[in-house]
Amino acid sequence: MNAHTPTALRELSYAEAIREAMDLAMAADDRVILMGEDIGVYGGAFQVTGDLVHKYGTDRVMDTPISELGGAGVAVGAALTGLRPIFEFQFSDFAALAMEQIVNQAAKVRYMLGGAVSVPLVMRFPSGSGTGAAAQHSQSLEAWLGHVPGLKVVQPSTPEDVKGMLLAALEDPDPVMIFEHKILYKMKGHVPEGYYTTPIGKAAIRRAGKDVSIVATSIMVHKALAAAEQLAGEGIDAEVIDLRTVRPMDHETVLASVRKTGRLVCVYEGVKTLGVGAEISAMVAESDAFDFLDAPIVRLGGAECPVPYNPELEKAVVPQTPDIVEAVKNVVKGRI
Amino acid sequence: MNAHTPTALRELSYAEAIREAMDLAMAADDRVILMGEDIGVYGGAFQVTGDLVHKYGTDRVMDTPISELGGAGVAVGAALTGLRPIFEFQFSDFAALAMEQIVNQAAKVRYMLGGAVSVPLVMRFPSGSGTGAAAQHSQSLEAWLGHVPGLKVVQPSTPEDVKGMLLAALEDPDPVMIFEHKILYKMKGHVPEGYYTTPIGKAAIRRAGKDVSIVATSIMVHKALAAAEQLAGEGIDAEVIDLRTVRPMDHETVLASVRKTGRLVCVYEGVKTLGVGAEISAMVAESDAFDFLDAPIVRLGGAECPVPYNPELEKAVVPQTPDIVEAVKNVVKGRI
Amino acid sequence: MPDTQLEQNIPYAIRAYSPEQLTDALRKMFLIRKFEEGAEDSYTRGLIHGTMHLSIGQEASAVGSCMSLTDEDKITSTHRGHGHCVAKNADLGKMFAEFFGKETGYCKGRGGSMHIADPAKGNLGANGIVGGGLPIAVGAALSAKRLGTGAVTICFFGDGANNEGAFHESLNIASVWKLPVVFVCENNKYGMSTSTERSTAVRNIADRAVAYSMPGRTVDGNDFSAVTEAVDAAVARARRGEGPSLIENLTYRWRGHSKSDRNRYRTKEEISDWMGRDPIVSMSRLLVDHGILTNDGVAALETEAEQVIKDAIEFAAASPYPKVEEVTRDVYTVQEAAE
Amino acid sequence: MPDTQLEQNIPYAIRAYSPEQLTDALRKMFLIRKFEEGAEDSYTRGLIHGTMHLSIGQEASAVGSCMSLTDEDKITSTHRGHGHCVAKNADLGKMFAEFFGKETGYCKGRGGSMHIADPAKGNLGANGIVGGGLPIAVGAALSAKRLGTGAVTICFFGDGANNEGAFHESLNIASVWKLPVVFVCENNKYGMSTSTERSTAVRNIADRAVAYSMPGRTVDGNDFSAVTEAVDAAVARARRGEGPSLIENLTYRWRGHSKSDRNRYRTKEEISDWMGRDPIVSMSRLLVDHGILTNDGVAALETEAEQVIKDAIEFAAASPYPKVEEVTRDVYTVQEAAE
Ligand SMILES: Cc1ncc(C[n+]2csc(CCOP(=O)(O)OP(=O)(O)O)c2C)c(N)n1
Ligand SMILES: Cc1ncc(C[n+]2csc(CCOP(=O)(O)OP(=O)(O)O)c2C)c(N)n1
Ligand SMILES: [Mg+2]
Ligand SMILES: [Mg+2]
Repeated sequence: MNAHTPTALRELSYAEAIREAMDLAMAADDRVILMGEDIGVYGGAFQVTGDLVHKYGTDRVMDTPISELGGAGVAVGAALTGLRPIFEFQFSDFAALAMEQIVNQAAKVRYMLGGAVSVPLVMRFPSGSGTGAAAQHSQSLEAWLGHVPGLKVVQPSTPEDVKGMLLAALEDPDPVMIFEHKILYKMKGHVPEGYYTTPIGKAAIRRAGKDVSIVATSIMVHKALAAAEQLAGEGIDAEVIDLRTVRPMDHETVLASVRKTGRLVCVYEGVKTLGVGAEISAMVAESDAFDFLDAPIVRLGGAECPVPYNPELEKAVVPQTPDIVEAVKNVVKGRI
Repeated sequence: MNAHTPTALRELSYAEAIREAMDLAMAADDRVILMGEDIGVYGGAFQVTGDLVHKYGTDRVMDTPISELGGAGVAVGAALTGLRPIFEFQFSDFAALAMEQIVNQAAKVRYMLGGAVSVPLVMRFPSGSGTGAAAQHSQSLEAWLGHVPGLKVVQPSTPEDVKGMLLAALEDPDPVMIFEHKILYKMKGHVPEGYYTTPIGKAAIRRAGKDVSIVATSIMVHKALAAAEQLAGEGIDAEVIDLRTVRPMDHETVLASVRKTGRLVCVYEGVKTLGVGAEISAMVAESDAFDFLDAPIVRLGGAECPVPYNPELEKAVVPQTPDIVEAVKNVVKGRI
Repeated sequence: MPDTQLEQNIPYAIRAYSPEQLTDALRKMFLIRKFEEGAEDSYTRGLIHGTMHLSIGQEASAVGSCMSLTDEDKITSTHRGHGHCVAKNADLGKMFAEFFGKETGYCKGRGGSMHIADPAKGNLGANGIVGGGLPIAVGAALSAKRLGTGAVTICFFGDGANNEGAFHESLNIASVWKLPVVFVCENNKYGMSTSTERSTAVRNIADRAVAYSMPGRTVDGNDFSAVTEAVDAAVARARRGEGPSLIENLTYRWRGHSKSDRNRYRTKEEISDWMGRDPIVSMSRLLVDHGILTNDGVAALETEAEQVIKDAIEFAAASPYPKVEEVTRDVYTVQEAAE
Repeated sequence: MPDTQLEQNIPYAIRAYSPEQLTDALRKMFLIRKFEEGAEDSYTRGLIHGTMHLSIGQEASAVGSCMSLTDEDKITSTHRGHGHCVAKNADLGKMFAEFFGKETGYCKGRGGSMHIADPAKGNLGANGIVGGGLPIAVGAALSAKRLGTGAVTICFFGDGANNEGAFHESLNIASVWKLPVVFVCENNKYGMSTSTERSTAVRNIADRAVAYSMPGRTVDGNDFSAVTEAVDAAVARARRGEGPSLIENLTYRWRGHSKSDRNRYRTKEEISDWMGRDPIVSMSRLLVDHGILTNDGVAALETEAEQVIKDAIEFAAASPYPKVEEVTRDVYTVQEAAE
């Protein structure tokens, strides 16, 4: 998962890393509570909360009724009045029911009240395709929330980051939305012991390179790294940047890379049109890095269609490693 | 409103043009019904439906309870089974309550069912700032729906277009989302009599020019035209393109313009980050028109904050004509 | 002996339906059971991916509720929707083909278990969103009323769905507008792992009907005749233009919520207790007791159902997969819009 | 003579509250009335832009409901929230300053009428979204319960809001989790132009309490004592840890829904009929009848209120506007995040 990880280091799955972060936070701070559907004895649809209910009880690991709008709003109200809720949507798709509370309330109330309050709320969104659950259970909706001032929106791609970013989110006085790719839950990687935070708003260079910048999000980081390995074999040295945060976006890390490589490929799973890559591309195209661009900025995003059920079709609607390899080759072809 | 309009032509306000379209459609087709909050005797919060209830009765101009999710879902179900509902959100912000039905149901059901059904649904979203109604009543959320395959999303900027596009939407077998800027409702302009349609998916060149392409949406088209007039006085010949449709976007008209001018400024009211201009910019930056670009692509979008109440602050968070003039000058400055 | 009993002692279903209709009902119940078992088996053998929600144990609710419907009448269904499909006369081959992700499936392999629909038969489809079908059903009822088709819509939903805002808004609108829709809550005691006691602030979900000034009835959802009696009355009421009703069928799902369920929230005793109240066994007994079928006749129906499922699976297995190049087909009705 | 009546014939409010408290209540009712009139006047004179929703006629509901609350207790309010602010001890100058879009306003000119809040006094804020405050109130009650503060939350909402899904989900969750919250529905017969008859499938909104197994009561919302009696009991119940209640205050707004309302949906007779039931007049009579105030004392309160409003408007008018350069301040708590 992380090319630089010595093998002796402790490995956890992404889901375990989230659980460990929640466990640490709950042990340290009584005000931290978990809310969501079937996060108690069931352990969560993706077994992320796991056994926490047995450790902290049903007063702090609260199964909500199937009421996404109400549940989210209760979390907003609780955050406004002294608690530090972590709210789990069972699938990010169901957040469509709660946009009112997330966007009209949580994101805006501090501003609307002239700074009189903060909303220290963390929400978790299991996202993405790959589970065969079809169109209503496979969306990547981070672009919606990334469009909303007042929110912070992150997409950690490794177990280490998801733990650190969840803990950073809990320290943050403002609402932080964590988009977790379902397929990552079982991926293992090095996770430091104990308490640490990973900053929100900072991208990470996962692989340094000089020929082309690949800026990827979430699970696409791993596909981009795989593509970069392949490309290295063909003499193309790709830099892979893990965006990590959609809002506020780390412009400087991306721009520095583009100034160096002169070429940019954005890779994301959300629908291509108006997806996260649109912002990355537009941000670069309006910056001083524009003058360093030697080729059009290429975006690889989700196809312009709902996610289908059939597994071959499902794979076809999101970028895969060969797609990245091919796109990068095309971009690099016309070296100036 | 339209520089080419001979003064003898009939003028209607934008709101009247919408009403005329609905009236024509209802007279011609019994299956067309209107649903929304206070669209009956009240005439709609912005007096768009006006007196239609007196002409067509409460069976076809239906005041819904204040139930946006339910109301939208009823419209989806009705569209699936033989009616042609036009659903009005009282303010586009309240659509946050109905994203589930719009995005998980209306947009996807045809695809999920392998093409077995269509959803001939029209929804109307009064959008934008300028009324002093603050953060929860002033948003421009077209980018959210523009991100969703299965929907068509339009932003007509003139009375003529809104009538023609609403009638085109009613002819369309798929769900069409119409974003109407509240401040446009009272603007007058030429509207042809009788039945006609304005194609969905085609941008319009509102002013031809050779130095820079300004692609604007909705009310920003008028600000861009005002800016272009000013710029003409300073020797800068701007082309102003009215995007009109967010999804499916008319790539060719925009690209042809950029190939000609080599410079692009995108102007839109929605929040800049991940707003419609991000897609316009990214689309150009990945096209062959990239090679024609002589300057970075500039975006003028809404500020990264909720819309404030104070009128001066409110003005400050969306692009104004002087901002466009200044941005264009900067872009044109470095002529190559 | 049935024929010596007073009319009122004869169960409603026996009085209301012909032997052929009742036999067909039991046939459908067997088909559902065998379909679910076949699906489970195919899943275990790796022929189906994704997830699925089995309704074994709930067959009386699905079939009983649809008894008085025609193909003109609509239903909206749920993620646990296979039974509703069969009750509404679905083709089992197309159902399996959909499961197998084939082009011959109901959704051409694009939808999977959670989206099977059959508009021609009035089945507007399962739904992956809990509560998603509720307002859609109300919309279908609005169409029926406005277009004067006389059709009724049955809206199936679970106990878990009754806590969604969509439930409240839908029942309220249906009542205010007096629409021909019957809300059938299949209360199987749990929404995933969460019991109604822990999720629902009312004893019987049908008691919530008061809040919408509509009739509400709670019935034994494993008793085919009881289900039929309650739902038929509500359908008739809707057809007479008197508005919606809320029926609660108390039932139980034998299997876990989905394939990943470890049943931590309920006891083995509870499960086996409910398995002792098998709706197919009681329906079979009902028909035998009233002389409509012999025990051999029942056994023949079961065997026949097994064969239908076997054929359906074969059809599905032999069917072609969709072409990957056609993945964006059917996003829009007129294709170029997808470009 | 009041002092010869039996205890039970003395209205609840007179028994429950001291003369000072009751006088203060009437003072607040006058303040609300004068505030609204002052706001209306300022709007007409072009000093306020945007929209506003006046609660003239509903003063007994706002003040009566909050009688037993302390500053530790919370309220959530609505778009028609000025009365709730005053009832919860807001500073009138800061309210007007907000209206005028000034930096000294409750929201520093960023929020306007629909977002006035006063967290220090327990007012979590008005809300531009109908029903938006409902789950937030439940969240505040959850905090109180978990943190053991003993605080109660009153959630104000309108009859129109009772048809939002948020109503259903919030009352259900509050009941299942037995939270200290009182839902106060201010039923003024209309949600904008739509009457409860045309929007709400139940006679009394409080009857919906049954669906959540909580007490429900409908009271004359223009009768200060009746409001106080019902809400105080619900607050006490919540404080005892016995869970939520639903109270429906029947009242009426004299003015249009907002400034653009042409009153096409109701008759002049209805309006004047309700104006005849002025809650301030009856409250004044109550206090005079029970010897708590003289007529002159009442008049003095009214004059005093006028002066407070005059001063508040002057404060607001003299206050500075926000700096346009600071428009993106307070999007985030730590400023650099806004960059
Ligand atoms: C809006 C929404 N929330 C949550 C889920 C996840 N989910 C799927 S089924 C289910 C339980 C539904 O319970 P119930 O309505 O009782 O139906 P049952 O599964 O018991 O048939 C849940 C929580 C979902 N699909 N949609
Ligand atoms: C979710 C939402 N829908 C619609 C509106 C527009 N709107 C504002 S107030 C109102 C009427 C509310 O009625 P009610 O709850 O009875 O309160 P009242 O105005 O009578 O005090 C409407 C429809 C809104 N602000 N929010
Ligand atoms: Mg259930
Ligand atoms: Mg009202």
